[in-house]
Amino acid sequence: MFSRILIANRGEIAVRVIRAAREMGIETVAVFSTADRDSLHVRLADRAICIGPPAPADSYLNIPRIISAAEVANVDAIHPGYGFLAENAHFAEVCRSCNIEFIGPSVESMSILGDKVQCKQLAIKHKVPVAPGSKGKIEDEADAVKIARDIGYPVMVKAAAGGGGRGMRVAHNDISLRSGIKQAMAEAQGAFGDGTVYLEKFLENARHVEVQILGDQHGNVVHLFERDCTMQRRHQKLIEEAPCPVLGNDKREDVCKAAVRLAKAAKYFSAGTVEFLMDAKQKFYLMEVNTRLQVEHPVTELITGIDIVKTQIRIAAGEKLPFSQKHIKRHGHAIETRINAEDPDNGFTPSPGQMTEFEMPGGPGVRVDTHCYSGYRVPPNYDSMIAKLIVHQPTRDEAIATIRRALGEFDIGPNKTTIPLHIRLMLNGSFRKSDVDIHFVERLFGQR
Amino acid sequence: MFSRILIANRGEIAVRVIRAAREMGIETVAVFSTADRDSLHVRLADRAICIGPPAPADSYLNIPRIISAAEVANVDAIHPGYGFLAENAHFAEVCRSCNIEFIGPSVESMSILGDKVQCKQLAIKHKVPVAPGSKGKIEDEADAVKIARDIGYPVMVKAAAGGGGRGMRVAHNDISLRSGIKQAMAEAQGAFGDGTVYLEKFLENARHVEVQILGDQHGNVVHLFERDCTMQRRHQKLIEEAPCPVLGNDKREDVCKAAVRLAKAAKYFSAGTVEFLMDAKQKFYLMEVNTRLQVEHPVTELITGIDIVKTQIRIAAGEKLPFSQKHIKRHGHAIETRINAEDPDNGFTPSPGQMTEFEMPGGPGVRVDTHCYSGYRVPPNYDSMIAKLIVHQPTRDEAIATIRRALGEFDIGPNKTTIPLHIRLMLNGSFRKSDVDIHFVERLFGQR
Amino acid sequence: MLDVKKLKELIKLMVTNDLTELDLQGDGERVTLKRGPGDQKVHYVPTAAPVLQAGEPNGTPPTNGTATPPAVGQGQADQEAGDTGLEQITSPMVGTFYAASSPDAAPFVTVGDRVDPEKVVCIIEAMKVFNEIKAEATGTIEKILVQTGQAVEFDQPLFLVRPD
Amino acid sequence: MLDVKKLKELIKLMVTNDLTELDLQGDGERVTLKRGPGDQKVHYVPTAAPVLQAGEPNGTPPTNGTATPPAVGQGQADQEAGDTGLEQITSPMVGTFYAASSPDAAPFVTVGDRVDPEKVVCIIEAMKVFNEIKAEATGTIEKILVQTGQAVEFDQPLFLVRPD
Repeated sequence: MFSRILIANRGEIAVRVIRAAREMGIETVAVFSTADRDSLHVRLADRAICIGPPAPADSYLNIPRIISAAEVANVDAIHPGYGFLAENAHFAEVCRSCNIEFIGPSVESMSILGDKVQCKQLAIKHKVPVAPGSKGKIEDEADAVKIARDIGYPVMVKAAAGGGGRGMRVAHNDISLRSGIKQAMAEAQGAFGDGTVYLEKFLENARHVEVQILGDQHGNVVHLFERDCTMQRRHQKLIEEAPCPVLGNDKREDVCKAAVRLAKAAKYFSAGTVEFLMDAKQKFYLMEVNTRLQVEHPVTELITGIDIVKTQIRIAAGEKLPFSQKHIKRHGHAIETRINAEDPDNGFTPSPGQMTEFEMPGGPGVRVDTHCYSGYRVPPNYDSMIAKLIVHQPTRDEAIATIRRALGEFDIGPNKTTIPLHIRLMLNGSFRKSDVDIHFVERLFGQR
Repeated sequence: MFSRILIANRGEIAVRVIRAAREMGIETVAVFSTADRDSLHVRLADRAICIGPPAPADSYLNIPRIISAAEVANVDAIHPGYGFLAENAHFAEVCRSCNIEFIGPSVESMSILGDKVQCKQLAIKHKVPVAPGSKGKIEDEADAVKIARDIGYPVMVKAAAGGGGRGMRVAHNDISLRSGIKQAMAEAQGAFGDGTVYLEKFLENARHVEVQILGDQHGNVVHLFERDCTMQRRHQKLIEEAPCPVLGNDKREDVCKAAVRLAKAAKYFSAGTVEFLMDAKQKFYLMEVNTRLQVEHPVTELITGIDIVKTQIRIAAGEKLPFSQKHIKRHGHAIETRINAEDPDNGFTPSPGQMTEFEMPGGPGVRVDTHCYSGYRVPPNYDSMIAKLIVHQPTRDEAIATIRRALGEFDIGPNKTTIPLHIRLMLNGSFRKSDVDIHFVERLFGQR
Repeated sequence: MLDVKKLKELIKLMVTNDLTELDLQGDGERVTLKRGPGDQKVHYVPTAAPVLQAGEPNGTPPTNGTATPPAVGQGQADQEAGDTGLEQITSPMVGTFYAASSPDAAPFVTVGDRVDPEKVVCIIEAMKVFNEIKAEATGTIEKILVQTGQAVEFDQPLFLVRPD
Repeated sequence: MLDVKKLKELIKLMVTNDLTELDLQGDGERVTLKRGPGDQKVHYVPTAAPVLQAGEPNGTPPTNGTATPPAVGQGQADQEAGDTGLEQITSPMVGTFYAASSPDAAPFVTVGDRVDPEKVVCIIEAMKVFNEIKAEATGTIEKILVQTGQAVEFDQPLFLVRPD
């Protein structure tokens, strides 16, 4: 096992990894930008090293600076968290070439699954359900129009290297398809340095359902069941839960097994997530694979009792998975809400600055993952998530009652937060029945 | 179901009951003394009523004032928490005579189990293991000496109405027995208004193991397994855990079944705890029955997934237990530490006053039950517990690692707390092996 | 200029060091500290400082141990008492306030009435018992703060009295 | 100046900390805090301002957005720089500090040396690359704050320079 690791991240996920490492008896080294000097991850780590100014390119995204810190601190491994360098295969390669283990999958798995076109071809080969569309990348517009007419409009143009909604265009006819391809290519080239795009049937009224995967370096892969992340706004997840409230057990087993097949096909190890869209008939369509820890991993931890971060570290150290599929059981229902320092009544404008008040909820069934505390100054330089509230109860109704109660116990100010929005969503009849799709939140805001 | 309840208590347990009620959709009314105006239970309740000055006799122990508040607020029921009036059968009687349900057992159960002599006789009748001793109360000293010689010294003189170590005397010979009886009688008369005492074999090197009971008003009684509360100091529990780390499954079943037999014999309903001493051979001896919610109930909630407070409220409203014995399963290991505002390096002197710093731990496996917050002023008028930290993990070793990590995350000041003591205990080799008895902590302090 | 965090730090210094005064000035660098129990007498000094007045109604219990009045209606009563040197008659218990002995009887007192310590000013009903509340002050009733039938809590101000 | 939000915060601070007076003035930077039931009169006692000095090193980053130096050795460096008008040469990266180009070479600079902005003052090794660090200041080396072989982080003060 490692004796010392560096966490190449900030915020709540840096705190999460430090907690896991500490409980395993592993020393922790935090890195931070000058904007994060007072953050909790700096305070909780055994050692903290300032690596640069606030701009991510000069700090959390700066590979030489992070590697320098790792060498100065003499660590055995680096945990990348999520975001920043977590899905950067080059970073993983640099780490390993410096004899520092990257706590994540192999460079090969990251590369093949990170390219959506290659990933989709692998999926098709292993009978993982995908949306109808182009076999591979789009070579020319005429081809694209032919395929689009074949599968039927609306269709979606997607970037092979894409993610987070960038490089995506919906087209309802030939004209919008032609212009959409040009726009998506340009956007993808600009954002990812790779203008490759492909075509897929656009699914309306779909839900977002994803399967948590864990694999070791000895060829064992298991799933930890699914999460439902249908409650989104502009491709940003707001609420995640497990299990999916509407999914039948047969369909659950099918999709979970499909995810394991894909992971095995990619020789995947570490934690990963296979994301699907699910239509009203509970048919699944592969969306993408996230080759990293997810923000919403705690809901799965709560229903399975498995610590995903500790397992990830054990896998990176070469250990075998300590459980097989048949030992993994689900218990109850878990829901997570992401609390952002944003004003939901004012176009979700960020609300950074010092929180003179920051009191968290507690009591039964409540978990809070945060890097904040009373007096913490939210820097304007990074994403605005300040806390995750996760609850676990025997049933979904009880979980909603608990999260509603816990949301009301937060006392945060003067910053605005998305807590009032979450309280409203918890009281919403459609959400309570889980009669929602991925556009539900946006429609709700459109109506208001 | 009740639509509004009053919580006749303060501190973390008032907060705990308010949280349960809120999640059940029940309105809450807090009562408070002038010393508790800024306490969290006042802030969280739907309504809060000041009932008197700081002295408990004029506020939290004052039945007319509490009943007046209940009538003014028009509540359906009163939850007494623990301590104060929770085991006061007269209070339960007054509540019910005012058409306000007392969330607890019947007056008859409280009376019979609250009298240790009657309780012991009932236990003997139902084959619940008890320590050898006098059949009932001691009539005269000569009798007592005869019994003591019979069962062998050391023996213990105990008050029938006793609790918390008061009215107890250990005797190692005839002389100390004679004087012990006189002292215990006087102390019991003074403390409880009842000088009745009885005699029991004094057990050395025993552990404290107790069984959580839940019964409804329809004759159903189940157990929620045991808790080990061996880590005590002067009869005050410091650390509680479940399951008991050394108990075999056969013995576990025996003692849990015995507890259920006793509860059924007393026609018990609501939550209750049957406390035993366990000797080195895992033989059990009934100590007493607590006819109320315990401070340490969360460890049982975490390993069983059952919310004891909500269940208590449902039982009081006349509902049947929503589960039978065979549905109740144990998962993993839970540990609780009681955090007191006391200076463990200075004779445990209380450390009241304003906490300018109060930051709680969070993350996976951690539950905090507290009525404190950053800026809260700990009043000098009540007991010094400021928080309970409870953790849940698959194994005891992992639970110790988590509680150790979480204890380190507390940031409380300038008040002194027992956190450094708990950290020391978590690192102690004997505790880690659970090679302890109820005098372990005192011996540890004697050595220092 | 000054941010709140700096202020908090200064306040913390005051609290932990039991300072009673701290004066800090800018570029000319000036600090004034005062410490120890000052004059124990409470002055109700009418002042234009909105901070002081707004702060008091939610105030924490004074360090000398006397109980503060309850939150309900307390602010107004405090302020009035503070502004004009009035005394309060507070409720000694939780219950229901009655201004008169029966619905058709005259109230025990009205504004302008003189009271002495033994004068009954109202009834508080608690647990079906009607408790006569005495003025325990000498002076003139200036204001009645609660209405018949209203629930009152311990220490809640009921009347304001102008002492002789 | 003060907005309501800030005012509320101040009031809350007063309430929770039992302050009885708070005087806050604008750009000239002035704070007066009073606590406890003291004499209302404000006294100004000239002192050597220990509170200000002790308070500042732990201060929050200034609101103008400039980066504060790191915690390691920061208090001392700050204080010295502040006290005497010295400038800092800080590390632009994480790495290992070397005062000379090789173990047997003379150090790039020693105390008392004059430097100009282009003068190389040390080497920082990061990822096997030896980076020459320039003074970026003009003046005389007054103090060297780190030793050869020591790990330094971004923005850590390395030298104090007395500007011309």
